[in-house]
Amino acid sequence: MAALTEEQTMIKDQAQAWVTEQAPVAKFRAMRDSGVEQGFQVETWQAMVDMGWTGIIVPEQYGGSDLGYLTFGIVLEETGKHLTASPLLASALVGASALLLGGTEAQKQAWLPKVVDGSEILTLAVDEGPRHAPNVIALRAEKTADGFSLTGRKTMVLEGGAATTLIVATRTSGSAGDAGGITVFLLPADTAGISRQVLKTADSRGYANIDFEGVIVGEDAILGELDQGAGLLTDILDRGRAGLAAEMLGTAAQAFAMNLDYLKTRVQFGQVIGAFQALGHRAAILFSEMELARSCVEAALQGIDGEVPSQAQLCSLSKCQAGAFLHHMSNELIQIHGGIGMTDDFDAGFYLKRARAVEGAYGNQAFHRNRYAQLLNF
Amino acid sequence: MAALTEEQTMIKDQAQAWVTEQAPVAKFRAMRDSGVEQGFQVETWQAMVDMGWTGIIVPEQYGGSDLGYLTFGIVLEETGKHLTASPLLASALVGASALLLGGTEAQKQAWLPKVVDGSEILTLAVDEGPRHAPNVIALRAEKTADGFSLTGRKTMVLEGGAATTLIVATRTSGSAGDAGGITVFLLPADTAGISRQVLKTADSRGYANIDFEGVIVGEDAILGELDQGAGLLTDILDRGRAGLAAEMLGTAAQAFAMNLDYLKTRVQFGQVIGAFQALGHRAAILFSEMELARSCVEAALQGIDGEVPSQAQLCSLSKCQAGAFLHHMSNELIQIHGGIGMTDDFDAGFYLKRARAVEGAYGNQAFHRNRYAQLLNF
Amino acid sequence: MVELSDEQEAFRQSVRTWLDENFPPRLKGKGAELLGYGEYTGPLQDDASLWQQRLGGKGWGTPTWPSQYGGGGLDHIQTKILHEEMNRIGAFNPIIVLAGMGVTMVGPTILEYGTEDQKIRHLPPMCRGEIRWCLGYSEPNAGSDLASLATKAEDQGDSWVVNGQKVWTSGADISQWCGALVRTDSKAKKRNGISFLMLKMDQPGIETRPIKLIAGASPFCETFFTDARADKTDMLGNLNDGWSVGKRLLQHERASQTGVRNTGGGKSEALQDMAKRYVGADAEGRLDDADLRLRLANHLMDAQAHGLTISRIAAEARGNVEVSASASILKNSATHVAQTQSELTLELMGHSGLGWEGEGFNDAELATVRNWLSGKAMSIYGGSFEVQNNIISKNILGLPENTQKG
Amino acid sequence: MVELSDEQEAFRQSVRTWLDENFPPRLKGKGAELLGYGEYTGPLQDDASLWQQRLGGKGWGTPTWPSQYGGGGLDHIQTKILHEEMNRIGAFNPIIVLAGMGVTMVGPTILEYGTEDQKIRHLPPMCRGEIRWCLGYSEPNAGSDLASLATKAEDQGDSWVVNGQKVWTSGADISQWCGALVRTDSKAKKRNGISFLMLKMDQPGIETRPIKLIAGASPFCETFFTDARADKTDMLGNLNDGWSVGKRLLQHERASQTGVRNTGGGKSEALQDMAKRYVGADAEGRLDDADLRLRLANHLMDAQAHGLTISRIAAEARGNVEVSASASILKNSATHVAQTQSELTLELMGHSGLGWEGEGFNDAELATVRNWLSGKAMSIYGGSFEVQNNIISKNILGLPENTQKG
Repeated sequence: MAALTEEQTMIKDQAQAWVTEQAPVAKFRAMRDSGVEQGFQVETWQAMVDMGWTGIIVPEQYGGSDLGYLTFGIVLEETGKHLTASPLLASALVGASALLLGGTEAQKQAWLPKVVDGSEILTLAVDEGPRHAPNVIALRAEKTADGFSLTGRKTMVLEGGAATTLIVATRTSGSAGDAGGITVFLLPADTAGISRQVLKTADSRGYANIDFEGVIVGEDAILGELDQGAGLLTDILDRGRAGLAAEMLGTAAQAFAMNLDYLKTRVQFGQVIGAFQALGHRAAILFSEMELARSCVEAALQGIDGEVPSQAQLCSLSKCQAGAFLHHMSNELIQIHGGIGMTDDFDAGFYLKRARAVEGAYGNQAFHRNRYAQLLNF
Repeated sequence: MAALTEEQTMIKDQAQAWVTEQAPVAKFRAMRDSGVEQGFQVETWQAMVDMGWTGIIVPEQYGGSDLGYLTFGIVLEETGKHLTASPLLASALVGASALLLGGTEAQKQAWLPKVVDGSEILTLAVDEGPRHAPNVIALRAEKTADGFSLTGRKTMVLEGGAATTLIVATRTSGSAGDAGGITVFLLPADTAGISRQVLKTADSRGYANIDFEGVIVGEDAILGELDQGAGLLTDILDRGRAGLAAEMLGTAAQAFAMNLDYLKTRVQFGQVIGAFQALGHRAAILFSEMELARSCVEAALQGIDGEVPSQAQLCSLSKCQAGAFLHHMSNELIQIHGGIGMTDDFDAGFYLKRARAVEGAYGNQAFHRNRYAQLLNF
Repeated sequence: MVELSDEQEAFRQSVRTWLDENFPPRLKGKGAELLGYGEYTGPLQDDASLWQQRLGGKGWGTPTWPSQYGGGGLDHIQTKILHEEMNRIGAFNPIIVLAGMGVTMVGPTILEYGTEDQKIRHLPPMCRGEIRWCLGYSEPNAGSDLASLATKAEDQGDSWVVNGQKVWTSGADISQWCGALVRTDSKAKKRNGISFLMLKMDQPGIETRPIKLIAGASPFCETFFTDARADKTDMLGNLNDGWSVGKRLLQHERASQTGVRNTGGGKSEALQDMAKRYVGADAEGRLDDADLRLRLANHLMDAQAHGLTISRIAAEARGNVEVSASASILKNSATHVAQTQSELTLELMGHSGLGWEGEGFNDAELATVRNWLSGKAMSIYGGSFEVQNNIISKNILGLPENTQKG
Repeated sequence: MVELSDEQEAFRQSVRTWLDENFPPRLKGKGAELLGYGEYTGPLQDDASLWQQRLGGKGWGTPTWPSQYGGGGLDHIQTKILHEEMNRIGAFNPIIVLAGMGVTMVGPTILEYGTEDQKIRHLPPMCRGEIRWCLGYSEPNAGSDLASLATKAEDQGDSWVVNGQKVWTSGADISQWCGALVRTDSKAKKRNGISFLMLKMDQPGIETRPIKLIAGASPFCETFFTDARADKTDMLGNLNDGWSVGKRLLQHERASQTGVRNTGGGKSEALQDMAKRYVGADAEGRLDDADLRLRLANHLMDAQAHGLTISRIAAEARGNVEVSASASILKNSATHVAQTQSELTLELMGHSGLGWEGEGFNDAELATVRNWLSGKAMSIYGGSFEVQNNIISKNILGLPENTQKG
């Protein structure tokens, strides 16, 4: 971990204790088995609200604690460890970031306190097809007499079933692929013309496809500037990526801990399997990957907090490296556990499935490798 | 090895015995230390001629034995093992292939017997810059009253110092990048206007940059058809790639054998290092890569012999897989040998340097990966 | 590229004719669909049983086995011709699936180790696809380290009495017979004192419990033996020599796992075409994701290298590939290719490759996710990736075992 | 991102002023050029010795060492400021190179294990860059397995008499002192019975022979000891406790190898720019080889991750990074990044990256080939890749040693 402040250390300890005791993987398993459609348990979410996690990046005048993204990452790492399911990332990080970055004072006052008290769940709806492609937004927002009419489809929207407010990237001019002409809207999820198809995914979390058919919103629903939303969208996404990478790091770190424990206790051929050098070296390599990924994850969060010029680059680096490590780690988790790892009774499969699900969210490794190269101008 | 005919087995045994006894790495070392400019010893080359290797793919009416490319590959694998240096590949495989594929009867009669008896050394001059890029040939061949005038530069021509006859890919119409307008010429290397810069490379073999300044040749110097040489060039190159891949496989196989021997004899921490499981597994993985690469190498050679439709694909596969294995293997050769592997007195460095040199010849892995995808239409 | 003799060409003609007359055309390309976990389902049931009877009757479900035990008595070239002809018309072999572990593993081992009586009793029903076999190998505390197994068989005069627990007994709940490794001498050291028993599954002493896997329902079971019984004559190979028998059987297993998954008669969409469909292509037909394109090309090359290696080893062995030193290499390579294929398929599907069930995903997408998960077992079962590498390094390369601290 | 105190800002100002007054501007960015194997060469010799005297006199070649032994007495924040300011104006530290293994390894170990007399005798000349040290560790039959070394030191009253052979003694032929591990008790088990001796190199009993490497000439030697002598007072640490001293010194070595090669003051062309120069770019500025571009991006990300890890570990340690459990991770990571960088540079240079000497290749191309080859040593020396992984798995992760066959 980065050198933490006293406050951050406290929050980390609290998160660790709460997650381990109140929201361990067993709780996630129960949620999955119950088939709850929204993909999280209400009491888990409420506890997070009560602990103030929904206000971590929100300024005090809107009811938050304004502790910054690194602190948020510390919490997400802990929830990632035990796959604790909630709309924390979608609403209190991505949603709140959208308001902080693009909201008018009125919008902030209207929404941020509700993000903090949990009465609103926000989410960002960006992708429109099977891949993350924020540069080819086609969902049309046509100018009407009093505002805009939105028509099109958003896919795989995080917490799309539970969300009460949608932040939607739309095209107000130009055509798919153009850099200009993007506008971001913020609107209630129950606005007329919106229909949602809740999805059942391998990671058992909450996603939905959302259809917009002539959804009417006013001009006051615009976040940021008309036609100039591409930069805002990128900035929101980057915050989501940095946060998600922290969660992914936690997930992978827990998988590593489970593996290490198994290496030290499982006996085969008369000794614990961790004594086999080939496995010992593989563990050493994974540990090294983890240390390197951690540095990227923390640097991205600190970069946002510090508003450093290389934020975008750090966020792509972070998502890519955390993704590579989580992919490798979740596969090794299964491989090292052998047959037992393949059974649904054991938790390894949850980590593998979750790893695959988060890989594509806000851009997969290939997306971020490409973006990283673009940012370095090659 | 593929299921060999009796004749092939005989040739393989003969090659193995001769290379081991008459042309081992020590001979290559002596050649390097002597600084001989052409990059091979005349007596080595003469012995190959005497054994009939220069006629392996040449039909009997031109003095050859017409045994095919797989047989040639068997020999090249053996010479590759001990880094035996000679113009065998450049002249008797690539040069002879060019004549067989594109030569008129008169050209074949004039050149092939001399390829077989070693009195001519042929080579293909194709690249013009630092990378293998047969699709962007720019060396200009301008029509004159009696023939053509060639102006431009060819780089890193294999055996470019020793070659007596050059096969030159030129542009007779269109511009660099066009598929049409390529013409292949065959001309004596001492034609007026040709100057050569012999290169000293890391692998101590024979290469040269060759400049053409108003080099005048007749129409009878054309191999294949005027302006239609792109396909011919590709076919010649593919034969070179398949042959080179066989040589690379041999080089890597020998490196593997050296490593395995070291794993069985070097003692550290009270036991031979091959007993350490991490090293044992790495050897197992290398062995598997070797078996897979061998299949590709042999399939490409057999594919040429059998004129199968997927020849091109198999040749790219072969060059790419042999390259990947040789790269990995030559690095492991150094790593496993540790300090001793880093010394010039030991042979490992020769294999590492040679691996790097052949990687780029006739296209590196990236080139062939891209071509493979193109051939599969994606 | 192999030149066929006139006789072989004639055989090809006779196969064609026989298939024309016997393979129900409605089954064309339906192999994957009909053969779930070996139970016929769907509307084509009657055609399917007819085809099973005809193919089994001819012995062509087990083409290389001797005809006196119900096999086809074909040589390897003939077998290849048979498979080529079946593939050509979209026919498939249900016997191999219906027999569970019978045709691929137990049968070949009975052919080598069985008494004449055992052969006559067990092989013909296997060839007809009437009897399904499962295998009792792994135990909760004996995974890769099989030799430490604890399930015990005691000699009680006319029969063996078996007590203990096995896991990963694939298809135990629907099998009629089980080939099990059991400890018959508890004083002997690990590998000694083990025997190979054949047990009838339909008896009160055997209980099975299906195991749910990360991919969902599975063919695997936990199997409990409580005073289960086997006839004295149902031991395969000699008493306390079960380790050799069992090891040999595993070599057959590896050999049967060296190919990359074949969906059985149907041609599935090429991965690169699927990629273009999901990802799109540029004006020159190149996949619109250069990063994925490169990895896809690498994968397709690996897959081709694997296929060429199978062919090469077959050619070198002049047809006989069933068991060879290369089995470990091919097992790991097959696993690598299949697992990479799953990963790449998921990647190219993007969000569409995340579905578990329900709406929003098509069948192929849902199947891809399940296949991806169940395919993780390939590097674990049948001798894990690590075990294969141990075999290669010790048995093939001759590297010694670690004998000291380090 | 760290906020500096007023005092620290004042320190920065004083460093700036001192550098302005003392660093010869003609040396700007010439660090790499001037510091070959530590001998000054070229026309700027006088400036260079002046700079060495000034920097050494100030103790800033060894900024963190106590000032009573010739060091700068700076804390870690001050040291960081000093380095930042030096980098800013293209200044460099010649002392660290001139001292051979002195400043990076022997010195810190003397600071920990040395007697007051030893400190006073050895450290100040090191700080001035006047004395070069080499290390006698490896032997022909003791590479990664250092504990099996055989070079012997016998007690002959007032001195130790040393016999044996070392290899890979970097700079032995130009060093004044050698820190050597020698066996002082041949009856004790491997790691016991070893002591750490400091030997004067200028004596008849020591002979050195340079080793030619695959990259050409090298700083490494074989070093032969034939009745070589060391004073009784020249043992560092206790008798037969050399293993601890030597191990500690290696930790300093790892720590000094955790950074990726820094060319010393000069800014070299970014790899991606070089790639565009050799390979070209499309209309959107993307490298004209999508395959190389991807691997280049991966490499640059790995390099950044490595750099960020150094910073993070420094921040966590509140400045003190010299020796930490992470040294093995950083050593392997640094090696990976540097070796990949070489490979990619060669690849992007294509045919131009094959030159050995002579015409047809420019200096940068020739240097790249040599660097690539000599860089292969990074994963071998200073504890090989494998040894680092052993350390991580045993010391950091707490995995046990193999105690049985398998």
